Amino acid sequence: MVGTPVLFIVIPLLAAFIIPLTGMVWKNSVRIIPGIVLSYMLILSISLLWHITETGTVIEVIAGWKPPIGINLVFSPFSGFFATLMIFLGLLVWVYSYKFKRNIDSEPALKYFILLMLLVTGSVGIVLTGDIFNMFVFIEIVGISGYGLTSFYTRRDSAEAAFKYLFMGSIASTFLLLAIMIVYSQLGTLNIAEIADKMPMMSNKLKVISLIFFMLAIGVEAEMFPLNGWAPDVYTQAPGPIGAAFAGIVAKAATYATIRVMFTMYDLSGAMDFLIVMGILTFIVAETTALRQDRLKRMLAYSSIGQMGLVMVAFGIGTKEGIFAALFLIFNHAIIKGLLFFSGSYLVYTKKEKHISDVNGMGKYLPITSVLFTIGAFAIIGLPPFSGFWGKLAILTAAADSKMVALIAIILSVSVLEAVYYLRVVNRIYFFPKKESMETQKPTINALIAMISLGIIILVIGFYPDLITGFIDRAAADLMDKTGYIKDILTINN
Amino acid sequence: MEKYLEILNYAIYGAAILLLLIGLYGALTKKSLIKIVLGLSIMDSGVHLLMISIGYLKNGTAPIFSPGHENELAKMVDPVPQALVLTAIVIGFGVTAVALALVIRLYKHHNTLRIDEIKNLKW
Amino acid sequence: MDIINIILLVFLAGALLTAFAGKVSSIVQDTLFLITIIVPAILFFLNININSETVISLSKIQLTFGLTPLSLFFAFIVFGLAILAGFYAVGQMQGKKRKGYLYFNFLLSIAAMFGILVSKDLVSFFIFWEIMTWSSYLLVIYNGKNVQQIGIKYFVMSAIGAYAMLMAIVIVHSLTGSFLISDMIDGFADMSAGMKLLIPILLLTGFGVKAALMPLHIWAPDAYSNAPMSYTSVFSGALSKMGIYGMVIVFMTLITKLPQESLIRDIIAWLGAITAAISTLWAIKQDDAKRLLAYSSIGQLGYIVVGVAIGTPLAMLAGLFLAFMHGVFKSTLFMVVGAVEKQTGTSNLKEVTGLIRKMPWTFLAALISIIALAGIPPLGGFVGKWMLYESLITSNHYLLVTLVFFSSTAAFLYCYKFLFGFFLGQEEKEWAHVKEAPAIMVVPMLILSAISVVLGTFPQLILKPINSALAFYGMPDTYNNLWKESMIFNKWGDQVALTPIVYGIAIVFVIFAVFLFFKNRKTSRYVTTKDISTSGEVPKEYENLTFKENFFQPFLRAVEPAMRRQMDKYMLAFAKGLEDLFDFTRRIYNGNGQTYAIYALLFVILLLLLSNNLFS
Amino acid sequence: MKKAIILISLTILGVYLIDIFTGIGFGTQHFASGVKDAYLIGSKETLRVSNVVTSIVVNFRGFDTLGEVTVLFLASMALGGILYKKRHDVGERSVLFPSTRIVMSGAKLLFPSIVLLGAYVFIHGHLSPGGGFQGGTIIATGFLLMLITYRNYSVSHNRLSWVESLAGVLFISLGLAGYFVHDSFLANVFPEGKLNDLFSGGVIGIIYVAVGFKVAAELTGIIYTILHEKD
Repeated sequence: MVGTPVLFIVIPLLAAFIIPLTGMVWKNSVRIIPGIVLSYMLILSISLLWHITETGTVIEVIAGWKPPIGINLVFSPFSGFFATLMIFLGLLVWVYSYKFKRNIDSEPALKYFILLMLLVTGSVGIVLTGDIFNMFVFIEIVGISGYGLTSFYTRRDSAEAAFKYLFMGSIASTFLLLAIMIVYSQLGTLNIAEIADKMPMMSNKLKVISLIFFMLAIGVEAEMFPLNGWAPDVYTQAPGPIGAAFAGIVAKAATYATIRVMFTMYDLSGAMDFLIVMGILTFIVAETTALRQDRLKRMLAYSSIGQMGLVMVAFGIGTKEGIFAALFLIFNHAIIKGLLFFSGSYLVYTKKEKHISDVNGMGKYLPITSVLFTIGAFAIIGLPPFSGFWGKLAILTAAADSKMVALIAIILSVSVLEAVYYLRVVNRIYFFPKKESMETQKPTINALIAMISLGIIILVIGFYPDLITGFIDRAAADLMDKTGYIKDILTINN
Repeated sequence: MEKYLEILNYAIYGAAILLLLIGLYGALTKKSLIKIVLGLSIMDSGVHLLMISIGYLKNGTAPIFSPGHENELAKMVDPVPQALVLTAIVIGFGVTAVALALVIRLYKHHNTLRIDEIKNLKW
Repeated sequence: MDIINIILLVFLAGALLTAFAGKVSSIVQDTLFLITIIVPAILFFLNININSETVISLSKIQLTFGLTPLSLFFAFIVFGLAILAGFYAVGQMQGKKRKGYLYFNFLLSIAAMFGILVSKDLVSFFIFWEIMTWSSYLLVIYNGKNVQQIGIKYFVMSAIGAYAMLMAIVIVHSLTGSFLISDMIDGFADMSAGMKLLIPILLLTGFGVKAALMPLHIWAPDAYSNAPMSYTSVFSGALSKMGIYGMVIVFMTLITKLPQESLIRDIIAWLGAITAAISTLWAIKQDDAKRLLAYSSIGQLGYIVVGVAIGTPLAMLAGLFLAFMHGVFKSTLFMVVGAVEKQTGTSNLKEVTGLIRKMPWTFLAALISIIALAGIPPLGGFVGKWMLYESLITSNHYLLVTLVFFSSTAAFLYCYKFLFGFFLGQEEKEWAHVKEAPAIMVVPMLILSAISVVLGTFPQLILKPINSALAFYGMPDTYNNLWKESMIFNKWGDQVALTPIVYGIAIVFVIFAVFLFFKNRKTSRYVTTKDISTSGEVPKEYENLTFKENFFQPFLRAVEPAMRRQMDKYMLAFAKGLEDLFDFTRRIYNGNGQTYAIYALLFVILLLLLSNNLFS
Repeated sequence: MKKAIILISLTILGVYLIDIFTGIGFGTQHFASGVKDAYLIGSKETLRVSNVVTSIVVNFRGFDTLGEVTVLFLASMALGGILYKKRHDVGERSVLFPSTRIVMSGAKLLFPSIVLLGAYVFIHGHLSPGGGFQGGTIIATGFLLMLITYRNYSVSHNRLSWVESLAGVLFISLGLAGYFVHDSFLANVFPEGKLNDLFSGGVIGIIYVAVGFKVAAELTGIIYTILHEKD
């Protein structure tokens, strides 16, 4: 064991505070230290993930106060799966953007890496924390680093996107506080496990209303249907790799929060059906909108939102198969959307407007990037033998096992649309003549490394899904075991 | 008379909720970005006030064991919401600062503060 | 490691190597490509073992592979065509770009077809089905012509089919707890009535797309004609048969257990017949040889579907026999078109004329295949069609047989048009330079033509495997009593009854030909079409004496009402309508941050108002 | 129309909220057993910190505070990124009204006492109402006063960075000391002392001082960045 969960938060923060100092001495350290920290976090999380297969959930208390008095961090198979995935993607984003821009040595560019590192840290914090108010703090950390990253390019309409994000984000955080306070006023605790334990003591009315406020607050970050207007703008205007980070890290953390709140904290019976309805609405609206996009990144953004809707549906199914499917989808979405954003931003790198037609004929000029984009597109459509297929099969099987035939039909019909708009792009890459007077930007070595490793993962998991099904299975079982979670935390003797 | 006083007890809740609604109204209807940010701040304040008042105990004292008051444990108001509000205020400040910075940039970029004219990104 | 896994791995490794071998040398690439086709075929045929099963265990799913007699029969088609088309492709791709791309996808789709045939569970079936779909999709858009429309149309239709199938698969899994095809068949009887109806319909939709059954056929004409011809010969010859393969299984195992059995059979048979009729008419109308053949393929698949759907032993035999024959002669014809296109640069029947003397071997292959296609004795097509007619009549489908017979007769028209267009008619100067296609392209065509000829006389060569395949699914053994089933077979069981007559005619024909040849040896003289000055008027060079313009115009005018309603247009209109709808709905993202916040408020209000109903 | 919908919606929301909160009740204990009592007792007995809010903010829920400090840090960093200009012109700021001599002298006079007050507030954060955030804010107001009074008053960015970073590092190092000594991040490593002593509460006072410095530096930085925007 290399460390305990608290280091996931503390080490990056320490680094973030030190970097401004080292940056004065050695400029490149601003770029390198986040990478080292993220690698350390990855090693830590993988070793912890192995460790917990033997010992069971690791629960760490802060300041020596046992839950529910102190804040505690929970590294369970479920949260550990999320954390590892997010850190891995964060590291890849770092690798990808190590030399993303030629003029990256200017000052704000250096802030990019710190913001990225803290974005990952905040997301990991959301996932690991066992305290609802602490979760709020981490959501805000993610939010502010998100605003900063979104408005990174001063030339674009990025401030507009960031402002929309901030607008929604602060409404969300207000309602989150409100919800937390309602719960606290009734139960006198902020610890998720104890809240879950005491939940029957709360009156039904307050339960429902606080849950609604929670849904509004977390739904904004989780890109739930009527609350996701900010998301496509942010994905589009942020630097390319940050789109991948939003899709793969922030949205995942928010989904985790949704599940923790709805599944673990509350015991309302209609909640899961509600999740299915919202998920399917999100899925349909986002995918149909994606079909009509003429900008590449915006299309990817809507597609990403749609996928998150599908994840919500899978969680809403609520059986162990459903949660397995949801986690598989999350894994797939993280790596595939990551690859699509990575390769997509190079395909339209030189273009200001980033139209889909700008990818015309890129297959010849950027062969590796194009192939990788194609692999990503095929994988996200759910074609075998890429990893996306297993996720799709899992959610459909889960839906079928719960006798939701209509749901299967909806998912599959919308998937046809998804196939259409991705293949449109692939067709353009390979079979359209290149536009006049267009220079291309060859991907840098580090970007290629990041993209190729994602592509390889997609293929390997596609051929042999068992590499991760074990982890996902344990994670799903862990989430299902609600009483175990409560007992583990409330009876810890550390 | 006591009944009215009972209602007056809830005045602070009412005020807080009113603040929340006023802030929300401002954020949702005003066109100026600055006013929207103000609205968001007011909304935040409303929630903070609400939080504080939830922790209040009638005739309670501050949760400080000042000399001579070491044993007034039962009378002390709930310190937790106060601690939370402290955190929430600081976070709200950070968000507001970022929001204002964004407003400055939006104004430079679009030369207007009207939110319905800043719609380059849509559909 | 079982032989099936090895074959699949060989395919995969070979495909990858071939794709990148182009960097080394073109010859190496060609060789690798051919090796990758031939080696698995040899491995497969040396190790046929019906009873063995391979299981690849994943934690959630077990992928099971094994052979059935039915898949063995289809594997013959796939491997046979793949090898011949492979050689042909090497010839056709000489000096073309994107060779690695074609080889890679070609191999992958062959591998996928093989995978489909050896899959014993639905998941691996589906996996290979999808691999087949996307690899063929990548080849359909190979030429880059109008890919946005053609490619997307193909893929969308395929996706609709595949997803229908996937839906059936997961439902079956939820009902039986297993993905095995055999478990599906066993458990089918216990399912509820609704599911019993739903599952076969979904599966048939899936297979119907690949078999180009109305109304799911709209992708086919474009896709067949747009893919490179070396691949289209496999595409039409073997890949479409995967749909037939699935249909056979569904009809023999699931439909028979349904209360609505005869209804579904009739509906599908009628759909097949209508497909055949309509697409035959469309084929007549085409001026492009590729499109003509594409429509013809759809029509032929229609016959096959009729046979499979009717499902009497004779009809099944006829269907599968036709499937085999169609694979043989249609891929020959596509190869012919490819050869002509390679040599002349176009496949338009109006432009190319009089190649009979330039490309005699190609003509020979075309002639034989056209005869087989038209169903004229003594070639293979005739046997199949006869059996089909007879089975329809004996099972009292008189209207159906009329329709089938009509389209079969109408098919003569396009057969003639095809043959005439390319090979007969006046020789234009434009095509004077045309030479015969290289041997590597011609030989596969001739081999396939030879198969057509042989099967006309010795259909039992292929009827025997068909019979054992059907027997596996519980069809009564008809092979030894074929004469009871159809009057085309004689009592001795293994010969076509007409064979003596055919031989008689053939011998007379040959004698006559020899006689003519010797008689006219000295006096015959080659004349061009323009050499008709003896009738008094000397035609000018530019005058077009062929009647290729408006071929069969009166006939087409007569059937025009039937062709006015095009499925294509309806579907396109539907798609357009959907897109407009989505354009409308996406306006909810109107770009104003405030509006988004209002959505959030309304979301909360709505939930608050509905909270009593939502949560309890 | 839009406004009407919003007003109606807000009314509904208000009705629901009032309904909830009158249900919750004001000025009474709402829950049977909560963490509140544990905090009160723990603060008095174990931590020996008389200001319970401080012990919650710094120790019981110190992790929140770490996050909070990070939020501020992030805000100042994001602000710098958003309002970034190629060359930092430290020249004169544009002000609507130039300050008069009275204001100038007054500001000079007030500034040290404001800073002193701020320092007092965060040093005594564990004894009396106040603490690092409050004290830091007070100090920042001192700088704000100077900045708006004197057009060319400038704060060295580097110096702010140093203060900010060192304070942050101090906070985390104290936390890590607890991690290495007591296996628990932020656990107390210094003697607790006596209730109501200046040197009581172990690390809590020190951490709050660090927080005070950090907040002061960050707030000043934020104000400084925004003030330097030219329109």
